[in-house]
Amino acid sequence: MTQDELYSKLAAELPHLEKAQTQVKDYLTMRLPSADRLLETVRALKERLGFDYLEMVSATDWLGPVKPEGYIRNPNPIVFMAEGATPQSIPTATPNFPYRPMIELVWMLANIPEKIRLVLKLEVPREDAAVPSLCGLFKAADWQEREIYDLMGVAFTGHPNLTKILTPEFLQGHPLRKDYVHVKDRFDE
Amino acid sequence: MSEPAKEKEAVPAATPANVVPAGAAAAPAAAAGTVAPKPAPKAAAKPLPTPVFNERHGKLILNSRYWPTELWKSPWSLPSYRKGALVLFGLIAGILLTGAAVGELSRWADKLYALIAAFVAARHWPAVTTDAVWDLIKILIVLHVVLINGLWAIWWERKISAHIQSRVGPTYAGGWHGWAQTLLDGVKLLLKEDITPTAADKWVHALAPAIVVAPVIIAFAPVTFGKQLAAANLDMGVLYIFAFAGISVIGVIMAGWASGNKYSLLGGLRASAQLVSYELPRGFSIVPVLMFAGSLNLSTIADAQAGYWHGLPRWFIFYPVIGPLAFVIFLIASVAETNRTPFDIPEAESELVSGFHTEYSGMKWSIFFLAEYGYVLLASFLLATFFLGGGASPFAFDHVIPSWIWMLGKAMLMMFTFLWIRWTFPRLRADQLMDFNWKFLLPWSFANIAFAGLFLLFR
Amino acid sequence: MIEYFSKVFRGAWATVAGMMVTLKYMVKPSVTVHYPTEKLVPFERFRGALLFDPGTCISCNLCVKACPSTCITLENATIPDPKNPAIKKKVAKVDWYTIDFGKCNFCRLCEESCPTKPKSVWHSLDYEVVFFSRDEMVRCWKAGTKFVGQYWDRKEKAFKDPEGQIQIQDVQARR
Amino acid sequence: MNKGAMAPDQEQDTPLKSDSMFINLGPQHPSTHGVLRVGLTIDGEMITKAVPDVGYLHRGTSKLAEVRGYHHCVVLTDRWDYVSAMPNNLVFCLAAERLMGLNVPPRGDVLRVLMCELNRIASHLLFFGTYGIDIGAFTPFLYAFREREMILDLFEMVSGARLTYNYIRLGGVMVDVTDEWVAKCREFIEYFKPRLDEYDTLLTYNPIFMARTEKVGLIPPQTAVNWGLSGPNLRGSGVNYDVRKADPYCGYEQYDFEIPLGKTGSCWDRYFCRVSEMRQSVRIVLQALDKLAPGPVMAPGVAKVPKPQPGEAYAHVEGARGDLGIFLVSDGQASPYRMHVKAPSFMNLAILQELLVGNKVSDVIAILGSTDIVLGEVDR
Repeated sequence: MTQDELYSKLAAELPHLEKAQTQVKDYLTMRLPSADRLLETVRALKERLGFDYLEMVSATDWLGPVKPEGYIRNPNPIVFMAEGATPQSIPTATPNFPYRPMIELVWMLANIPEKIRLVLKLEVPREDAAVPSLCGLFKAADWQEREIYDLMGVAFTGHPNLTKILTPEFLQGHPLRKDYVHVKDRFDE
Repeated sequence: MSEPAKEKEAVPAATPANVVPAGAAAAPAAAAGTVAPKPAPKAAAKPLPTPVFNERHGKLILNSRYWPTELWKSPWSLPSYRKGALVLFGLIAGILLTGAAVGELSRWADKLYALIAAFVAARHWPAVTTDAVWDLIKILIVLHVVLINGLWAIWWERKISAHIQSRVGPTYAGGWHGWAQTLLDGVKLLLKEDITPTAADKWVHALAPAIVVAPVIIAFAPVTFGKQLAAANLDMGVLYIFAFAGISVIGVIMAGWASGNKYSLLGGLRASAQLVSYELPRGFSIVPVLMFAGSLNLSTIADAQAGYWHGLPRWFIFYPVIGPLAFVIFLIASVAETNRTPFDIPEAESELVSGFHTEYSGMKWSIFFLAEYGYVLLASFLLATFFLGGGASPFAFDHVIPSWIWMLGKAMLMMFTFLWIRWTFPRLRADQLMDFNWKFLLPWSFANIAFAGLFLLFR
Repeated sequence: MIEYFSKVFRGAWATVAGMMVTLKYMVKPSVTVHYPTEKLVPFERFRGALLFDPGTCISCNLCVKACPSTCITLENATIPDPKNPAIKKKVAKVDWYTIDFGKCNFCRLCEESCPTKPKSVWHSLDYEVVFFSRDEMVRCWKAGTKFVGQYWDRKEKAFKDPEGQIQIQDVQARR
Repeated sequence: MNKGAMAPDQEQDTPLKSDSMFINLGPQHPSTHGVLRVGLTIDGEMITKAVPDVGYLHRGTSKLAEVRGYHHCVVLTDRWDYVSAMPNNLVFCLAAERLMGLNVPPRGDVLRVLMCELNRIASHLLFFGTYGIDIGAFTPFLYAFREREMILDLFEMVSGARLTYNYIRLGGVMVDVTDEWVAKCREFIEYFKPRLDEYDTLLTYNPIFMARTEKVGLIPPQTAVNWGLSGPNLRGSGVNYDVRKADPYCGYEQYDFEIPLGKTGSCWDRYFCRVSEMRQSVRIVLQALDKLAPGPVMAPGVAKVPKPQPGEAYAHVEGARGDLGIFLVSDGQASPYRMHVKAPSFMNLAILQELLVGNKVSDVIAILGSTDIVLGEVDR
């Protein structure tokens, strides 16, 4: 199945999906208008179109570039280095880039026999970001959603065990959010 | 070994190891020398310059990579390989020559006994003193056999396992092939802190190693080390050995339980199940031997295998079907009894960390090893006695080499088999271990008894 | 019945075959190198501890930019302006140069970025780099310092030669 | 599968009650292959609940990448799956090249394939050795390391490092290989082929090893797909999914090789998939060595500080552990705006919570070993 065939099929079966503005290179990228129809859409994709392999769950915080303050935990103890070594390159905002206070979730689904992949995108507001969990459909979503919750702070409603997975218990905040500032903890002294 | 000297001569300027391109402020000329632009050769094209190792650490410098493809092409061209083979050959020849020169040890023992008796008679001491002193000497000798065996067997295991794994094992301690490695390890273990965990039951924890090691020393009493060479010539020697060897399992369970560690507890539980089960095929597998020999005395069993059939020694292992089967069952059960690799589930390194001796340290820990290697030696001597004719020579023409050398050689061969098995096989799972015992070894050991009965009936 | 015996036989055969493999390697020469007394010389491209030549460095900051973990810092040398001695003028020489080996990735990016010929910063073949304290991890170079550099001992407040790095090769070879 | 999970209910009916025991497998345990902790609730030797706990090695590479240039991120990738770092380098470079529109010259592609396949052999050798240790055989481990050492020598010759190569760069590879290297590589392959047969004799077809692994840790194909497994873990269940065939990169479609598939999804099948993959990798390496035509290895005009156009790219490769993917977002700056790593080990580890239940403690090690995880990749 080629991407065009898949696109026409999707247009027929799931008309509420629209082609995303930013396409992930080489893969067909579709955008969901709202979180309400996510479960329904993915179920249809899994059961009717054979996308039974959830390859990736990811999320992008579109707030803007990283703020370097609070990025490095400790001042550098080395005498010759400048105090509090700076990050390798401090990113600046690109002019005219549509930064927005939204988190964009990205799912990549694969149909193994047909050798075709589909990227689903969904934007949710940064504050109280929540989307339905895909755990009921794909067990693969279990840990990946926990990872996104841990690092990006997106609550997956309906997840059986939505707890931190990678960062330690005492770490406050969600590190991959662009406005994350490290809060001092017991290991900082 | 003259290589490093050559290398150093090859270095044109006698550069110190830490090359000093420029003295800090003292030698501006030298600094200028380094600054001066040099022709920058392509790194890949230029052959590697002569390496200069720091004097403190580097003695020998290898200029080429050690790939097996190069090493295995012609192993005899390697000096170390030739040397190793020579050492091995010399060792065997030396032992044989010593044996031939010394002769039968039992002869010397008789002389010594007569000497003691004469000494006692001269002093007008009661005659029973002779036997008491004699027994004490025998006890001491057997005790030391077990203790020194620990040192020797661990060193040997290290060397054998290393060579099996394309390594060389200990090489430094003691100078010659690391012979002192276990000795020094023993000293280290003695000096180590003896830790008893807080959760442990102190008394049981301390008592367990003793209960593990005492039976193996006691069990050595009737073992024959050659013709007429045993500490105690017991008529029920086989039963005696099996009875005492069975006691150790209590110590293992105690160790597992008293450590206050979940892994140790699991190890102890596994050990109890395994050791008790494997006693059965081990015992039944030698019943055919006892039937043929008609005795439980180890010396009698060994003597029953004397003689030759058309040049083939009349050892029990060469009896058709029955002999090899009994041998294999006894060997497997012995490996299981000693908790060694295909059957080492009580101390499974990768699962239970170390099983029942996880929480032991220092000398207590090493006592478990003493017991383990004691059992290996015991099993080796038993295998040699039951199946390989004891001290009988494999060659009809050989009248020079005494029985104790043959006995020792056979026991060491069996010990090597133990090591070889250990370093080849993966580990069974607990339930598979039980299946193998109850569904394979035990039925076949029964069948073997039946075969032996038929053989005796129709002989 | 036949199946049972063939299974037993196959199992026994596989067992014996496995033992033969180990026996075969037992009589082959060992492939190990006895490390403290025998040492291998790495291949030419080996990325060992970094060396630096303060003499050739032009203080261009490319290595500082190339380093992924920001472990390199340097300071331009300055001379007083002949017209106005109060103003210091930067020259294409390095005043001091440090590498923090605690952060170094040994990734070769600094060496690749170095524009001078021969290279001012380059990987030696030294794999025996040992540090006894955190201070030793930061190597410092000034004009006239050896290629291996020195470190600043904060307790004794003095520059010292690193003890831990054992040079195994002519330091010029890689440049 | 859930036999063990039902055990507590059955207990209540029987007069003989037994307590379950909680065991911490790790983080300090010889068989967890790193710093993994599995909380096991066991009843006798039977697992009733297993909770894998990861994150001990989390280094936040995704966040670090947001303040580093694209060239520097390649260095970060080395540290995920440190056992096979070449595919890590490759996947990042592929994603970044897609963003930048770079085309790799043919020799560069062949070298990438060559290095990745050699690294796959090295990684599977490590698996072979450590799995042997997990099952209790120590000797195969040292045999595997003996061979792996030669591959590391090859990598040292070409890239200068033995573990963290940083060899595959944006636009190609770091440096070209020499003729001497090619000869050494052929020498190694010639040496390695018969060794594989010996491994089979020593471990693969050993009756004890087969008994330990054959009917243990079964993963049916649907379960494997649903859990998002990849690599030999998925193919051990018989699902024919290999990125090299399904979504070819670096010209893998030009190579002639097969995808070994398992039948039942047992530990032995997963193990055997890896051992068979080594044979296939040997085939690919030989083909790649033949394909090496002279030419440049680096695309011209790779910027020192690349600033790709805003966009998103996803690239994935068949790493030694499975489908390793990278989702890269650029907002036009010198560093990635967002880097998401889809790590195969992370997915392969997640299934443990379902797979371990109902097995024995010894089988935990066998199953854990057969998933062949690298904690550096799980935690990133």
